[in-house]
Amino acid sequence: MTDVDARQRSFVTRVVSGDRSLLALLGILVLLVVANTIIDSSFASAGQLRNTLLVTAPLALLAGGQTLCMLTGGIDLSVAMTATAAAYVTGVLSASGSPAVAILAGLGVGLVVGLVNGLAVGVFRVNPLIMTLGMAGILTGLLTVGSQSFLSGATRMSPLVLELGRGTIVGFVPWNLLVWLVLGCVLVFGLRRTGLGRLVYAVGDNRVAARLAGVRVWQVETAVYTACGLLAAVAGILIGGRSGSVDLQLAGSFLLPSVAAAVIGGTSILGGIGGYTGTILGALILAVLDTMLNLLTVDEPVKQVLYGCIILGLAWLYARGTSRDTT
Amino acid sequence: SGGGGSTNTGTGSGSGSGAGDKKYVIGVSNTLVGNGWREEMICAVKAESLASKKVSKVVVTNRNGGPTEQIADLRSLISQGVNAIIVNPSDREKLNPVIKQATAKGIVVVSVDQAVTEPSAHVATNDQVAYGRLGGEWLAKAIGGKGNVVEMRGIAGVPADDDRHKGFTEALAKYPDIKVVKEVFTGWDFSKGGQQALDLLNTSTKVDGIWTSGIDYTVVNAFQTLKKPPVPVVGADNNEFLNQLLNQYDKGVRGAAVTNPATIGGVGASLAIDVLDGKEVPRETTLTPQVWDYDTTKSELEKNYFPDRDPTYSSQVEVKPHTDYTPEQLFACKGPGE
Amino acid sequence: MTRTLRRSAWTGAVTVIFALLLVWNITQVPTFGAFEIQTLLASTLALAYLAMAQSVVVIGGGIDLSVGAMLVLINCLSARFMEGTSFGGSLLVAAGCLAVAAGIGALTGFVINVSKVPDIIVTLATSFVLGGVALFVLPSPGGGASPGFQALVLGADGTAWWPALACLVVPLLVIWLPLRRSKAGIAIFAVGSDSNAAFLSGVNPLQTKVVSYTVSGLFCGLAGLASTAFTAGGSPQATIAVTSTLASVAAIVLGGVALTGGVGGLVGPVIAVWCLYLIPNIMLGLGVDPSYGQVVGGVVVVVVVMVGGWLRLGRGKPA
Amino acid sequence: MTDTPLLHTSEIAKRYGSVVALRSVDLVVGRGEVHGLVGANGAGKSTLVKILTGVLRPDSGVVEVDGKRVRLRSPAHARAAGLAPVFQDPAFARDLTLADNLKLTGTSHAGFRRQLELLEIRDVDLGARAGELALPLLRMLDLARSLAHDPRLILLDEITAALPADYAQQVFGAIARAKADGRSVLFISHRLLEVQELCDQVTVLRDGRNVVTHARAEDLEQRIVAAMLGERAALAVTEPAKVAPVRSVVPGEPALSVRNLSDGHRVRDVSFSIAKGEVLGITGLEGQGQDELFALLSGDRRASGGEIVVAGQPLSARHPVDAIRRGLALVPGDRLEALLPQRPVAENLATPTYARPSKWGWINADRERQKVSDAIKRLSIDTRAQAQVKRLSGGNQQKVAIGRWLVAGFDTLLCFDPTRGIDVGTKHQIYDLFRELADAGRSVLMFTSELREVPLACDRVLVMYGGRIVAEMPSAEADEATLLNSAHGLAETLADQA
Ligand SMILES: Nc1ncnc2c1ncn2[C@@H]1O[C@H](COP(=O)(O)OP(=O)(O)OP(=O)(O)O)[C@@H](O)[C@H]1O
Ligand SMILES: Nc1ncnc2c1ncn2[C@@H]1O[C@H](COP(=O)(O)OP(=O)(O)OP(=O)(O)O)[C@@H](O)[C@H]1O
Ligand SMILES: [Mg+2]
Ligand SMILES: [Mg+2]
Repeated sequence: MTDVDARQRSFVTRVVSGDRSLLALLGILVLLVVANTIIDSSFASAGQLRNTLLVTAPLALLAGGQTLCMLTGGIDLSVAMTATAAAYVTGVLSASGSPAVAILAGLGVGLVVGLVNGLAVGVFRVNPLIMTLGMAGILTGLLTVGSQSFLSGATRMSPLVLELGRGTIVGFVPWNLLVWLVLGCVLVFGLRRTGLGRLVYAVGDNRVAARLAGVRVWQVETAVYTACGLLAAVAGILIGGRSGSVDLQLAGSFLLPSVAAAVIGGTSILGGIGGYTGTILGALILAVLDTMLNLLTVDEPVKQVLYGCIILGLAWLYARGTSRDTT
Repeated sequence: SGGGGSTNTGTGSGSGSGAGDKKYVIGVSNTLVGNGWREEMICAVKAESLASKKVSKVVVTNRNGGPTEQIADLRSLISQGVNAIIVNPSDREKLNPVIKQATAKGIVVVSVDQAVTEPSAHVATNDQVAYGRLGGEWLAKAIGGKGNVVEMRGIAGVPADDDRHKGFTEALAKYPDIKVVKEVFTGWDFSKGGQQALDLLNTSTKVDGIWTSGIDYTVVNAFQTLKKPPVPVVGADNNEFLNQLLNQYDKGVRGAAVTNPATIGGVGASLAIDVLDGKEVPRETTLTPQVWDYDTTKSELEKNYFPDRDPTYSSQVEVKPHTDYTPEQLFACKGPGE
Repeated sequence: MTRTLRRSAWTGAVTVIFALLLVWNITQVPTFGAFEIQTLLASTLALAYLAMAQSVVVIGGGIDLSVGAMLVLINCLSARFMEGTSFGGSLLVAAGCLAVAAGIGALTGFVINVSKVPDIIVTLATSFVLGGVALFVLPSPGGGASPGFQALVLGADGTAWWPALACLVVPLLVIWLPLRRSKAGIAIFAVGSDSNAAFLSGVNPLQTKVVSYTVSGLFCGLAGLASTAFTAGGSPQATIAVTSTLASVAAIVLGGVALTGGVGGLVGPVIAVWCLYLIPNIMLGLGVDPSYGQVVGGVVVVVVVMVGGWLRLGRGKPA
Repeated sequence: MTDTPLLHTSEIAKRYGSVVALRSVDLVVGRGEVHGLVGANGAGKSTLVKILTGVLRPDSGVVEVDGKRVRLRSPAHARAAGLAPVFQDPAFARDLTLADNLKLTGTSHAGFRRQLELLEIRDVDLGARAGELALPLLRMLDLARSLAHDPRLILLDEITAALPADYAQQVFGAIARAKADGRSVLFISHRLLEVQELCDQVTVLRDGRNVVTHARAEDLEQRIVAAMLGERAALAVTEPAKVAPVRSVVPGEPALSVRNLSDGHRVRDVSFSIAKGEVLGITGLEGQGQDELFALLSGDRRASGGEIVVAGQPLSARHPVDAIRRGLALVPGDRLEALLPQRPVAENLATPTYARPSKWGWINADRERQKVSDAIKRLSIDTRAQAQVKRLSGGNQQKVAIGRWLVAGFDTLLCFDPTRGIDVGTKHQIYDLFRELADAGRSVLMFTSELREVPLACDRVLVMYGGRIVAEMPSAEADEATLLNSAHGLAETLADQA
């Protein structure tokens, strides 16, 4: 009988009521939406809904990669530059070659960057913070040089990417939501229902135990950072699709939000706790918050202070939640 | 003269190759990495140096940072024994002491894009107040002297942003029926600006025109993203924006490109070389922006749009009479001896 | 004797590397004199302080992503209130700013310890807040400092190099050395090394956290003041905060401070800062495109951390 | 005045989450008295020590020193009150020099050095980093440090557990001196002989209660044992089935055999082999190389000499997974090395199944749920607090640690002290489980620090001393006296002297 209620727990409650924090996040989200609607009546429109989704999708994908890394107790500070690089490559190639090739090349960039990060962190045991920081610098340099030599030229996205980036399927459903939906499901269920997913948590929760259980930690970490790189690439291409064409700072402004979304979503930066469902809510909250600040034309200082307070506040809540039941 | 003296130190360090008669070494100081406009500015310095045939090499310092870093970079350039320094200043006053030290050593300092208050430095800038005013006036006319406009500024606290705001406000002062309904800071970040446009255009407040401090093509795209009829947009001479003005006219895209040429770097270089040659050069060279739009100056749009350059490429590649390089030299972005 | 050598091996290595780089740089420039030395010392002063600040926290087992924002805040604060003051007035303002910085540091440490939220998250959040406040204090670049105050870093005629060095050494002697020898200072190392053993040895975790972050705040304050003196004003740009925070992390890692805590000092990081200053300079001399400089910088940091990690693995402390 | 005891605790209680460590302890330690504290694993000794030294706060109860009630807020505070501990794991920060470590506790170098003199420990360099020193030495330094504070009560938590004989002698000497100086000592040990030798009074702790306190006497040991075991003895008697299930037919081919295995350090050419269907016990005092032996067998460490043969094929493991592939599954002694504290029970149980990349794919939820709930049933794991394993009681944590391999599958189970800190009922469940596994043709190699469980659980037992196997016997003959003798390496030390 114990296993029976175990089953129910894992199915129903884990998704909604099982995690009180998820409900809390949902509440915050609703609150923000209501506030926005009060500020501007037209906020509660299909158009704005579509718009919010459109803006959230890339962020949520970046934050997804970030979540993976954080679950293993790491972090990836190169996601923004990876996204930019991938988009840039896609853009340059779209201008010349076929869109498919261009996209594949973009994804290739993400793959390579992620793989390098993963091997460095997993095999050579470089601290993730330093590794990804260095990688960001390296990418910036290469991209800047490249934009004048081997990557010079127009970076206009192909119609395909444009459609993905800003097109609409029906009503309020943009195409990039579809991409997000697919990858989002892969992440949510991948973390819950695949062996690798389990190992991601295991490695993050207790490295030693994972090793003694026969897990080759470096394999898991390499896989995770590679996945993160790929997600960043997809996000970058989507952002590029929305902007129409790519500049060297395309995704720069997404780095800190990607971390913030994961943290707000309840993923512990020490690893082992969290998941993508929370991150999704975190990303939505940030997007709606951004809109609100734009509507209010709040100036930069207030924005930053608010950002900081929200991150700290929610992180504190989670910490209390987890520390309460530690013996 | 001072120029002559510095020439000698120049050849002394002039990368050995200093066989020719007058080979100058030109230093560049920039404190914003990975920004297309700034990179093009640097390329312009290189191209002009190459075209002038009087420069042995161009040495560039470029890293993210503020006045502290830039002062250090300028000092390093001085130590390297350059003959002239083209600096895009991160601050109006804070560089003055080190610039004075440089000029005292006979080094020619030209501050481009933004001004410095140090009198011994030359200044080559785009007239940012005019940039704001001309764009504002165009917009006002375009929307028939009345309606709601959105002002999308750059980075709070940056001089150029203040100046443009000043000019824009001046221009609209003449049109009491025009209301600025929103004022946002894009941080000169194209994707961010695009997102903000999406948010703003979704609100119930009607928008008849948008003035941007250069974050233009993503704003135009926002209309397509939202499937809304575009309203007049004022932007800069970004390559992609020109493309939109030219090729999406039939889709109803209207707007004006107010030039803010990154090739100001080239202007700075040619000024520096002139000074080194002992020519008389006024302290300040100010480029008044041109305003290009489809209806009146289509030819300019066509002349300056380069289909195979990247979207943020500042399209006014030549600034006559100052620059002598060919567009190809600029695109190649190779200085002498590279 | 041999042990002290072995223990300070890392710092020694960094010093040697610095010496080599310096020689290389000297051969590049036509003349190397007081002016160049002053550039080296004065322009890196703020970052050196920042590296010290970061070291103290990391040695104590944490990491502080808000050092850059703190620097900017104190820079703006001091610049705003020093403008047009006498030398005495400037000193007064400086003292006030240091107090503020130390206070913020203490508060940060307290919050971390009480909330049980990882340092990296708390300081990430506070970096946003501090950056915002800085923009309140000084919406756009400006402010100033009395000439006398600038002389503290640049010398009376603005060309002396030793004041900057003094500015660096004095706090080391006045703040760090006593602390390093005191029980509170040792407690920082102990907690960073093994918080449980430290607790069993009677260390008070809260107090230690607060102390380390207070000292760190103090150094951040000095960094802010240094840049005020060096640039005779304040600049609120957020990019400065981010850039210098990242630089500080890179510096301490190169300077031999283990990100796992408990190991390292303050001299190594300072010398590392000088190395990080020289590398782009040398590439400038070589006429290398600064964009490649970025690449080289990134590679250097990663490789050093990797090698350092291997060396430390011997001591069972993965970096 | 003098009749007020130095230390008097009343009704001390402490629970760790769901685990009740101490129910109610009344302890009285007189001046100049060496007071023994004994009890089964998990009886609550260390917890009591940790409370008396300010490491933990009691949930309830009173601590009185000199008849004055004290609240021990922190270790420092306890030291100030005259209570100086030597914990089981030395409290030295490894990256700090000894000098700095001493400074943390405010210990005077002079006093420390004098104590070292008395302990006959010479040429200790205070400039050395603690991490560079050997564990036994560190324990002695820890002792010296506590003594240097001229404490009124010294608390020694199993200090002799991992000490070589000569150091142990020094410790006894120190205790005698302390007694002579009128200090009191609280001496915790699993070695009853020591206790009988040293202690004036002995308090027996069982399941978080002080069951009895005896003065020194001839038959002290028997009394202690009786008190320690309590109803456990009864249980053992009432279940004769459990006693020594002698297996006449010891099955043929060996599942695992080890030849001259050594790690060049703590394990010295160990040879033995375990047959399919056999439960082989290993016992010994703490720190006799058993930990290292298990690390070698489980592929956690690489051997320097000798060979491990699994099912006829030699095994050289670079990573635990290599051993696991060959059917060797480890249940570590410290649950922190076995569990994912923040993850649910089901996930903990299932994780080893997915270790190999070939298993990274989609999880067959039904099969997993089936296997997991089988394991839960089979071990009757209490799943009330299953959301996070760290909330489970120690016993249930141990069950989860074992259950993982029931789910993942194995041929030979390597269990290190599987019944540590576990209540008697669970112990018997675990014995039964091992028996079942053996009957199913698997084999179990278990280290146990509790000699009494050898006849209950094992077919055969090896005794380790100083990194060697010094004795082997069928568990039928493995009565406590015999085991203790060989465990103390008596035979061997005699041989050495000869
Ligand atoms: N950190 C902890 N978390 C949860 N339970 C614990 C913890 N430490 C001890 N316990 C439990 O408290 C009980 C008593 O622990 P304690 O350390 O006092 O035992 P002990 O008498 O010292 O055993 P040993 O003879 O092994 O030293 C044990 O059952 C153990 O499971
Ligand atoms: N986190 C834990 N993991 C494994 N076992 C634990 C844990 N906490 C407590 N225990 C059990 O509780 C008992 C006491 O634990 P603790 O470490 O507090 O005392 P100890 O004296 O070190 O125990 P031991 O004598 O077994 O080493 C130990 O026997 C141990 O098995
Ligand atoms: Mg014990
Ligand atoms: Mg114990």
